Amino acid sequence: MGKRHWILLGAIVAVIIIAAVLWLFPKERWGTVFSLLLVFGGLVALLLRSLYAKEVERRIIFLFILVAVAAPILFPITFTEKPTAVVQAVFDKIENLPSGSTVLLSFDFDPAMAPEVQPMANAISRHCLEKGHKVIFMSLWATGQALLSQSLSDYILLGFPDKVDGVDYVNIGYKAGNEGVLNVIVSNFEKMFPTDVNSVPLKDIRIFDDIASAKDVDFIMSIGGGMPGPKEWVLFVGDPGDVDVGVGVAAVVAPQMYPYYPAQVIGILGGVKGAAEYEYALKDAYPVFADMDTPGLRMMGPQTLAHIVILSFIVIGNIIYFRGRRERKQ
Amino acid sequence: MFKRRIPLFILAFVGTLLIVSVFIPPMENLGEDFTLFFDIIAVFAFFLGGGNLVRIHFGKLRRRKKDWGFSIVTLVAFFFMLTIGLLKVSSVGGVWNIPLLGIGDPAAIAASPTTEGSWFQETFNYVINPLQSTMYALLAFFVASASYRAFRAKNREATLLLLAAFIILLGRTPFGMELTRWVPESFSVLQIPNMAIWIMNSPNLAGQRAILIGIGLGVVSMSLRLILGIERSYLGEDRG
Amino acid sequence: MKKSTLIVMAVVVVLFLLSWVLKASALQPEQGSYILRGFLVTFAAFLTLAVMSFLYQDNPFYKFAEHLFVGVSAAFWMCMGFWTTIVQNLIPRLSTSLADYFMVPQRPEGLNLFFYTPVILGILLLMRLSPRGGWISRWPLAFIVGTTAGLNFIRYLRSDFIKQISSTFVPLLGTQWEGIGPFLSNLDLSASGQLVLLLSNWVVFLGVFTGLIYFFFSKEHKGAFGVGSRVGIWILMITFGASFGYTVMGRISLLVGRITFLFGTWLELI
Amino acid sequence: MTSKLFLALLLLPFSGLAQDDPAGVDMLDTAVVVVAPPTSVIAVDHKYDKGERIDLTWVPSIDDQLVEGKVLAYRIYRIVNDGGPQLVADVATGVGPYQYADEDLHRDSIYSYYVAAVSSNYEAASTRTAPMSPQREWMNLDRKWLFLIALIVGGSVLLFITAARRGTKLFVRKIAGLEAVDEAVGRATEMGRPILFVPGIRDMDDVQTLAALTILGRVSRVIADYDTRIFMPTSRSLVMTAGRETVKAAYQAAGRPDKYSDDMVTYYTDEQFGYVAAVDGVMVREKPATVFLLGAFFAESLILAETGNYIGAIQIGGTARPAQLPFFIAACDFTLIGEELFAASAYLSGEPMQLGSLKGQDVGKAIAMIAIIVGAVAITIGEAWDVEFMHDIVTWLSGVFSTR
Repeated sequence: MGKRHWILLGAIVAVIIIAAVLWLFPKERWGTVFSLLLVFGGLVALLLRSLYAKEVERRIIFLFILVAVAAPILFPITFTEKPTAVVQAVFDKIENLPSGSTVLLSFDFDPAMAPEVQPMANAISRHCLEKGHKVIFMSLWATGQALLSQSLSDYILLGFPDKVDGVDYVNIGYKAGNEGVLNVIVSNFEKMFPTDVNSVPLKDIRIFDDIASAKDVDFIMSIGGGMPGPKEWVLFVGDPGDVDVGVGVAAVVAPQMYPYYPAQVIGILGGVKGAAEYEYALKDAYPVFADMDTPGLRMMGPQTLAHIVILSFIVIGNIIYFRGRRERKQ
Repeated sequence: MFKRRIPLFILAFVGTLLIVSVFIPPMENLGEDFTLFFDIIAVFAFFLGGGNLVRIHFGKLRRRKKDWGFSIVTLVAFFFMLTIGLLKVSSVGGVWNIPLLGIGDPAAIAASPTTEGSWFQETFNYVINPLQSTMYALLAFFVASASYRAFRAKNREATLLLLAAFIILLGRTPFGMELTRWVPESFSVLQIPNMAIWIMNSPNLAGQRAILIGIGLGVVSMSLRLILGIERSYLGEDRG
Repeated sequence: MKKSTLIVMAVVVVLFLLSWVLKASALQPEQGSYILRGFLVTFAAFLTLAVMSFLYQDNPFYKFAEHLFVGVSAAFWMCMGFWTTIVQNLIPRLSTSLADYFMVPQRPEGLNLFFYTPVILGILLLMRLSPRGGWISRWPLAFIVGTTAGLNFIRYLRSDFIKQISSTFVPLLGTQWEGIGPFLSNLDLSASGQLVLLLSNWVVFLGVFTGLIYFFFSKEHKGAFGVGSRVGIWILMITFGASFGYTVMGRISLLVGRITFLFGTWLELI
Repeated sequence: MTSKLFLALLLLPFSGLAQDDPAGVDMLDTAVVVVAPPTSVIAVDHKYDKGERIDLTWVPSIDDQLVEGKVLAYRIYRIVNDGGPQLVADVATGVGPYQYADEDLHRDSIYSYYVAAVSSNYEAASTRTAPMSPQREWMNLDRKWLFLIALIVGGSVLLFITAARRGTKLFVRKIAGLEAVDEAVGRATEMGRPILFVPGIRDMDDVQTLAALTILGRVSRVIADYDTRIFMPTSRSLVMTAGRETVKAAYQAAGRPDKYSDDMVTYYTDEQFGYVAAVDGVMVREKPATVFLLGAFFAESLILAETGNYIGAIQIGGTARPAQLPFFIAACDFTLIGEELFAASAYLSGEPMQLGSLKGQDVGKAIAMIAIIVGAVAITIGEAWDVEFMHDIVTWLSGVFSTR
């Protein structure tokens, strides 16, 4: 058969598939089904092409992953989650603290990590405020303060119109010095943060009435993934000050946090999956949050498809590799 | 003397003081003060970074080096951001505030630089944010390409690594759950998501801990060498 | 300039303007400064796509984005450092009039002239910019290195060495024996699954121990020690596999974040 | 009744109201809820601080122990230097342990305390504690074990460095990856293709870069002998200078300094991705037979290793950054894992400082291994057969290896 025949055959098969989908599925599922067909059909085509022609251009692979991620964003697939023990531990900690406790949330990340950890930061902030805890927001990254201000005004506080700045929450922002900042606040807040971001002296802020240092805080949650970040909180505040620390981390560093669990950190939220689990637990426990935006859960659709594509890539790549090796041996 | 002895002395003094202050309670305050000094000098390091940038790009511009046109982009962007940041330029609903130039509300000088409506914050939202996050998003493409072309089960070690990665990648998605839903509840550890959890909690924890202990000891011995002046590579000198 | 370059440039400019107009008109009913908003969103989308164009090949749009980023972010850190640390932590300790000018509260303990030290050291650090006085920047550098070394020495020893050891004290036999049947049939991750729990403890204990053997350089890896280091490397490989999986997961999330921006904030498809 | 209780709770922070203002009492409830005072109030100096804190403990009021909700809170009063009592704090009842830490005190003042149990409209004060001043301690004895361990680990590093300087031979085991280095260079020679050496993207102040340069020394000696071409693109100008020195010295040692040229080691740009693009370009153009990726790598590790794989080169990777190691292991033929990079460097250079540190750290690891075995065995025996003595060992060991 010539090349033209193949194209003709392909076109016929495509028409049949399209017709079948249109007939079998309801209208709102068409997008999802087609995008799945596109991705999996593409994978089969890639396998065949790799087996016969070997060379596949890098840019085709790039295009592939773009489609695999973009399609489920346009046509969402949603799943339910079950919080794992490491995530549940953080949720329970915040849940079981008596209302009115002080929680410190540190936004130690930059835009590069934000898609992964911003959802958890938002969910945990909401949880604390809903539970009636007093929240101290801060950041060890300059870019973190900018993200913090943005998410406070655009997302977090929108659901809590009657929370008062300085009484229910306070934003003390960023200070330069990485672990140096932590080394001071573990014994003295005021020395490092004389004011909050709006230049209100700390002594005029009600939350700090009985909080002199990070040791007096009931729970610390560091959300980040770089240096300085969760690890520094454990080393410079959690361990020396004997404070409970929980961490929300970008997936890249999540495995490195496990040696600290559960003695030095009480729980770990790892990557977007951790965020999704937390969001799910939050929605489950609080009907108020039923309509809450859940970026973490939303991201699990594209995430799943992309994982499958990457796994298929590794399998296909290794098939080619072992075939090549066998041929070379012969 | 000034080039070598004094830096070595400063290093030894500060390092020793910070270590000792952990064990001697009355010295805690001193330790805090020195840490504050460090934090303030860290800001001067940012200034140094900015200064270096300006110097390098002016140099490129003067010598008309390759791609010198882009140096103009960097310089303009730098000075623009610096101006709006240091002057705290903001405009909310058409009202301008530049407190340092006496325009608008003078109390705005106390406002946070990242407050809503400040140009500094807007530039962050619409320039830094997309640029930085996209730079890292590129890596998704490279991961995909590498998984197709480079990650091979070449030997026993690489095979083991890829197998573990497989379980984690599947286990961290709902798809992994669907694959092994048929496994009875009493053998639930064999369900892929639970296997992923077990890998994280047991072998991963053990391996990471071994690495952690190794690196921790490395940091400790490095710090000690620095404080005692044995390690001088930071001075740009030969070691030993 | 080549003709194709000009065409590409023109297309980009046209698309940019088009997006600006459309975006501005879409935002008009809601926001006051819709023209500026429209421009900003379009510009952010342009920058996103400019960086992504690197995947095709290195090109002027990517270089523009990269250089823009370098300039803006350097200034960003400088400004943040100035306002948060210099203004709030340094100035009130050195001058009351400046503190009043910047409207920051004065220190309860008054001025502290001791704090001229970091200023002097900071200025010495900036001497690095001059071609001749560069050597004096070694002083502040020594201060920075000394502080880091002093802080790290104890903290790493405590959290990454000492505490890790005591966290590895795990029981290697079960506490209550309930018979072989329940022991083998309940493979659960929770506390009731005794076999799994026991297995986990053994893996943690042996994993840490053999991992340390692998990184032990004073003894040849032969005999029992060699076996230990073999087991160690296997555990390490599983560890790296886990890291690998998590890294892939993380990278994908970042891409999802960017594409969500393009489809949501910019194109408003979702 | 509950609503009144609630009101009373609300008013609680406005201390004194219930007592001083009879009208207020009337409004709330006419029946006075009498409670017994707390007993055994003890004030002790907080150990190992700079003299600014006193810890209070007390036995709760008998009414609090019997009836839940009768005692609403405990009020802490402080008397400074025979002055009047000041209210310091309200401690909620029913949640935590019955204790309070009074901070920010002065060493030259004398303090005395009493604690009052508070019901909805009654306050029952305890007896006062004996007057005292907070004490300052010069040594934090809680941290004596930390001090000792720091001393042992630090001391052994120093000891071995000194020993190595005196010329004592220190044994370091063979590193498997190092043999691969010679092989890989040999292969490039056979194929008549160049070698690419990438020293990471950090500057000379990173130990990993230094280790990479030590290995470069070994690689370039072999190269100079075989007369193979080498390319070394760097992203820091200092690294370029150091790299040139290293390669030049190797060529001189091999007796052919004329073969060396500065073009072998070049600087591209400090920008991470700009550098990656440049190195990728070199790889695709020159098609090296062997690629060394040694040093501090970040996200670019993946891109470089992938391109190297694509051109079919033998790759030897090595970094101490745990996040990047997986990619090297999966994509390279040999990888120096973490500390192996430093060990390789120490092994090759024989430098006293590197060798000594390595040995000193080994002492630390030996301590860790022994402690882990003892601890695990003790806890196992203790839990399985409930041996008191073993429990004691575990408690003691955990105390030694604690984060305090």
